[in-house]
Amino acid sequence: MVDLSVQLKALRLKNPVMTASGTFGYGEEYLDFMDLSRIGGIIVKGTTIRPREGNDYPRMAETASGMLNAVGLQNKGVNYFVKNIYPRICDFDTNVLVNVSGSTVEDYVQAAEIIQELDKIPGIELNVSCPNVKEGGMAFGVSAKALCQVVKEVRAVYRKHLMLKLSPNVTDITVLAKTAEEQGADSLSLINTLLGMAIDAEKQRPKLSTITGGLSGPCVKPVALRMVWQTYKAVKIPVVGMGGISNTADAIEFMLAGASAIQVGTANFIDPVVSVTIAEGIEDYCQRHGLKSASELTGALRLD
Amino acid sequence: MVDLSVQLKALRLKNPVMTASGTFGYGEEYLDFMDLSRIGGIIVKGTTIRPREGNDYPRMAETASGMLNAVGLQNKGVNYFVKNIYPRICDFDTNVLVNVSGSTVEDYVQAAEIIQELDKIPGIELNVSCPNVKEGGMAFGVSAKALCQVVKEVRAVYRKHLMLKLSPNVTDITVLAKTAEEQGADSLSLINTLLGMAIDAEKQRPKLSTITGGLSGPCVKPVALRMVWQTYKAVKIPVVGMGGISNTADAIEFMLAGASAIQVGTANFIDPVVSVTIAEGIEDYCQRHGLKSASELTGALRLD
Amino acid sequence: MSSIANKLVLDFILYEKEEWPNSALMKFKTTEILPEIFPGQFVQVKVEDSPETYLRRPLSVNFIDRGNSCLWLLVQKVGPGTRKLAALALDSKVNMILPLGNSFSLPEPKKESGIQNIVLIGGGIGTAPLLFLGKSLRELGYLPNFLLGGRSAADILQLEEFRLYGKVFITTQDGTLGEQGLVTEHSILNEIQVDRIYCCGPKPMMQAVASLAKKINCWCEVSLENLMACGFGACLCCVEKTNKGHVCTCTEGPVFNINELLW
Amino acid sequence: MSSIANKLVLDFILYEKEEWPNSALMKFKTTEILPEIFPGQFVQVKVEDSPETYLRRPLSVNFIDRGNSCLWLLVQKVGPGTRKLAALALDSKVNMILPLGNSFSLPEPKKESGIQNIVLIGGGIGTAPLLFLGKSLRELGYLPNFLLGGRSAADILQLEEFRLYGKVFITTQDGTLGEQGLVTEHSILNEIQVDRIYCCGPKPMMQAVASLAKKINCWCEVSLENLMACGFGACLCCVEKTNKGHVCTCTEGPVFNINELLW
Ligand SMILES: Cc1cc2nc3c(=O)[nH]c(=O)nc-3n(C[C@H](O)[C@H](O)[C@H](O)COP(=O)(O)OP(=O)(O)OC[C@H]3O[C@@H](n4cnc5c(N)ncnc54)[C@H](O)[C@@H]3O)c2cc1C
Ligand SMILES: Cc1cc2nc3c(=O)[nH]c(=O)nc-3n(C[C@H](O)[C@H](O)[C@H](O)COP(=O)(O)OP(=O)(O)OC[C@H]3O[C@@H](n4cnc5c(N)ncnc54)[C@H](O)[C@@H]3O)c2cc1C
Ligand SMILES: Cc1cc2nc3c(=O)[nH]c(=O)nc-3n(C[C@H](O)[C@H](O)[C@H](O)COP(=O)(O)O)c2cc1C
Ligand SMILES: Cc1cc2nc3c(=O)[nH]c(=O)nc-3n(C[C@H](O)[C@H](O)[C@H](O)COP(=O)(O)O)c2cc1C
Ligand code: FES
Ligand code: FES
Repeated sequence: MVDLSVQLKALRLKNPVMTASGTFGYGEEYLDFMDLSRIGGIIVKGTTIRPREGNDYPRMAETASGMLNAVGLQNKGVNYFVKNIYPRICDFDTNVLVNVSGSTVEDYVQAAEIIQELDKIPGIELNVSCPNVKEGGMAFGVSAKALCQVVKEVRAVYRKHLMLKLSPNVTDITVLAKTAEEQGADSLSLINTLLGMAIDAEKQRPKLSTITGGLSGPCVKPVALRMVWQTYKAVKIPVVGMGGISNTADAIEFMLAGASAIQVGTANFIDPVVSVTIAEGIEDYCQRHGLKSASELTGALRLD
Repeated sequence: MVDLSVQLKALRLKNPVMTASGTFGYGEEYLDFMDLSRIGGIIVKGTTIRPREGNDYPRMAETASGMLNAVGLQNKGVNYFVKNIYPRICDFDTNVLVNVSGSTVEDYVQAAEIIQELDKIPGIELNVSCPNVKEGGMAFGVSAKALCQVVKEVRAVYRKHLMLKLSPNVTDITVLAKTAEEQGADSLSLINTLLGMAIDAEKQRPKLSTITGGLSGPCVKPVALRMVWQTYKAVKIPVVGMGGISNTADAIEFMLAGASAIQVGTANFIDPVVSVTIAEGIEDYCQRHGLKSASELTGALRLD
Repeated sequence: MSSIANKLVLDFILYEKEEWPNSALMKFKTTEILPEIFPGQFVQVKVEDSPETYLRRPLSVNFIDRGNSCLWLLVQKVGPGTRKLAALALDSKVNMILPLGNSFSLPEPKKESGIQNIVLIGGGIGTAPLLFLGKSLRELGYLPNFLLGGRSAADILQLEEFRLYGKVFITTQDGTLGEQGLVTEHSILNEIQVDRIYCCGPKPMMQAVASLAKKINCWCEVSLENLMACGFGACLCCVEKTNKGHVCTCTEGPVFNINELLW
Repeated sequence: MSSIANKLVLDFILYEKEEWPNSALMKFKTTEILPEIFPGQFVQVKVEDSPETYLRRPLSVNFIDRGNSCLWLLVQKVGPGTRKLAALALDSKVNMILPLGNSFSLPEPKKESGIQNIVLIGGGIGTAPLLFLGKSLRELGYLPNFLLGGRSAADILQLEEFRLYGKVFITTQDGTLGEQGLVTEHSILNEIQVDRIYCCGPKPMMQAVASLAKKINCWCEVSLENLMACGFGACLCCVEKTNKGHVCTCTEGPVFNINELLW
């Protein structure tokens, strides 16, 4: 028997597989396809203090082994979430974390305070790295000073698991990772999308209404893996890896590079059951490699 | 008749298509396949002041729609180039630029001075962005201060076309682009490879001897296109775009985003004639779209 | 909108194919029992082994035969995904997620007094969902009027099938079949009192139909083809701006009453 | 090393295929005239429509029939590219770059006094280039000894073809065919005075052969299978550390005399 559970500090996941924010709705969208209790956790849609209409259509463009999105954090706001969505999803037999975005530090703090009151939400993922929103968002993710402030102030009010989601659009991700660690983040998740762009050569126009958008999918995996590896070596808090994970081997690679858990994002769109398949695959892999627990994989990359 | 020629300041290319350093050898490797006079220019292999053995094998790993390389600037040094290679390639009927790398500012300056003496080399491409070499290289590409110094000192001695190749591994490429422009670079080329990593899940080992390496190919195109667009808007000097260009539509997209010329890299490995095909494709595109000159494409992205 | 069955991921086998230069009718079978599917719903098809098609491709259900677990897709070859799909050999396996989206609103079974004349307007490949819809309307006692438009005769597909379920009217822009012109210019629209319009086709054509419908004050539903990443409400990429704000066309659509749209 | 023909990019058609569980012999034809190709040279094959195989795949020339513009490849299915290739239907079009690499050094035509016993040692799919090499040696008057090794009988391919050109000796690790053990343990190596060894196979096996050759002071060439991106000297990815430093195995190899290597 393989022990698949992993700890992100005090937060226990029954297995290392979570689903990534913005790619898994509120979990409900996947109930027809899978049993949510089979995965370690889900991160629900990006939530902001006030409702957001999101960006104009078109919001997506396909690229080589990936896609660009420019959803722009469309959501009905944290109060709507608390009243209307939380009651529907609070009994999911898995960890439900809320992904929180904001334009000001105050936004983040307020949203965190409101979500803290929800008994069955064991943590939040602070999204300081959305490339699709003008006001703030990514600004916090690429400047150590801004990041420091937002983590510090949220930490001051939020006592449950505080996961910080890092942006890959930076020169040195370890600087931001260490800042978040110093300010008391419980774990780091990465990567968010890479800022990209697509053009229709015939129409001579951008494919996205916002011109640029966030790149995800298998194309970003090499960059994500490198950043997870760099971050793992730079901090002591657990790292949650993502970026193009589509199958068990991908998930194992992120864990070897230092991830304690992983998130599956865009791949859910192509195979809505893939997160369960990966959780099962990790168990199988551990068995084949004689590992007693999945957590032994974390950082086990051999360099000799 | 479409006028395919483009100007990079004083440097005239007969068409906008060049081949990217490190993917085209010294041009000779492609003579069996194509007529070099059919393209606007070639950038030869990264050259350093002293010979370099390069990194250990394995040096490459395939990734989704792309590859990682860790060649590490293997070359026989600038003096060997001058004596043994230049005489063989100086009569190519196209612009031959030398890609120059170094570990210190002095390295760059010395190499530039030596290459300046070669009559038939109209310019150099300063590579401050190789992610595969420990000593320097990328350090110059990610710090505005270091970049400022290297461009300034090379500019002080080098009077022909000075193209500066930017690294994509930065938070804000426009900061570096503007720095290079201020210090007198004649043009900017981008992007070099994204720093990435690949792991063999079964062997639990990195796939590259250097653990991390440079990502190229279609997977990086959305990031490259975005950076070309950002750079084009930030500077007045010409921009040479690259990153995943594999066909005519890709090349057109980079020009619409602001590139005056483009470079074809990894795609040469899959289709060694692709640069000629693209040059012909651009002519055809201009005809279909009623453009008199290819240079009209530069920055012509429609945003209305 | 009808009550919708659970979404499934199912493998199908291509058992019959009819190909034209720009399109193909692909008939699939599955060994499983097909869920209930309504006209206007679509499937998300995985195009295997195509480096350019990472995402699934949304395609309308053209026809179903639940008894035999058969499902037809009518595919226009516009890019790598649809070309690759249309080129599949018989017996190829194809994975689909279905049923997706809402569906056309079906009227009450026909009565003497109620709705009489229903016109189904399809442009180009937009005719795909109208065959299934026409059959359903026929089963409710109506004799649908299919008004099919295209650039030229070659664009008008499945004529025989349409004739099974109703009357067919055609326009082509080059006049090679039916009346010359656009669908909105077809004489039938002046000749009968139109009670209800269902429409699917390129956006400019649907917008023209919508303004015609508004002018003649006619109930009208259109089926949108917004770009989709997931197809089942998870990504929020496929939105259309409506009077309720941004709504997902893959769950609250693809079918909309024109009154909901901001056209 | 022989003088090498110009490299070409050519389309081939698959006209015949023999398939085993883990491998396939694929016979290709082209309408063009094949360039001169020497044993040990390889081709770079484009695997179409496979999202996982962006780069070409290097494969040794197993056999050629220049008169009929035929070229054979022996492919072991180890990953997506080789699996996809081996699954191709007859008449599929396949694009190749060829001829690539140096080649095995052929001896002077056989004389009474010179080289007598040549052993060609192949492990697993490493036997691929040895058929073509064996035929060339036979044409020079030699009767090559093919020493073929594998994990089990199923790994020993093309036995009949090898028997056309020389004597065949076999080892399998499980003893299901020939002598049980590794190629380096085969009795023939003790029974005859070996004048020359050509070897291709997995690296550990080639290294074992190389040290045996050094021990018995025998001339020996091996063919490496380093990872390649381009295959024609442009990328510098395929290097092997030799006594001349890093050299490209795609241009200065894949064939090396063991004295050049740092094994
Ligand atoms: C609900 C719905 C039902 C549809 N029904 C049919 C049908 O029955 N028959 C049919 O032939 N086509 C139908 N389409 C359109 C079809 O999905 C696209 O033509 C197809 O995805 C294009 O893929 P490609 O790889 O061939 O071309 P691409 O190169 O990807 O694109 C070619 C064109 O198709 C559009 N397109 C690309 N991807 C999508 C996508 N995910 N969603 C919508 N449009 C896209 C692009 O904007 C472009 O104009 C439907 C679309 C939707 C949303
Ligand atoms: C000069 C040369 C001649 C070869 N001749 C043959 C032959 O005749 N028959 C045959 O079956 N195989 C031959 N190979 C090996 C063959 O190229 C690889 O097995 C193939 O590229 C694997 O591709 P894949 O997508 O199936 O597997 P992948 O998943 O890409 O890889 C599976 C395994 O193959 C290795 N491999 C992958 N890509 C390459 C590459 N570009 N070059 C070398 N190894 C690679 C990987 O390291 C891995 O161990 C030769 C290799 C070289 C360099
Ligand atoms: C359509 C879409 C919407 C997303 N929305 C969010 C979001 O609201 N908040 C967030 O932190 N990340 C968001 N992301 C980023 C993903 O959570 C994930 O970080 C990224 O896609 C990389 O993982 P992947 O390659 O597995 O998809 C979104 C991604 C996609 C594709
Ligand atoms: C094998 C390989 C070697 C490279 N060597 C160099 C180099 O020496 N100097 C340099 O400036 N860029 C080098 N590059 C980067 C390319 O010139 C180019 O910037 C990059 O590959 C992106 O373009 P592409 O996606 O079209 O390949 C190398 C790229 C590859 C794949
Ligand atoms: S396509 Fe994903 S929500 Fe509609
Ligand atoms: S494979 Fe590119 S140089 Fe050998």
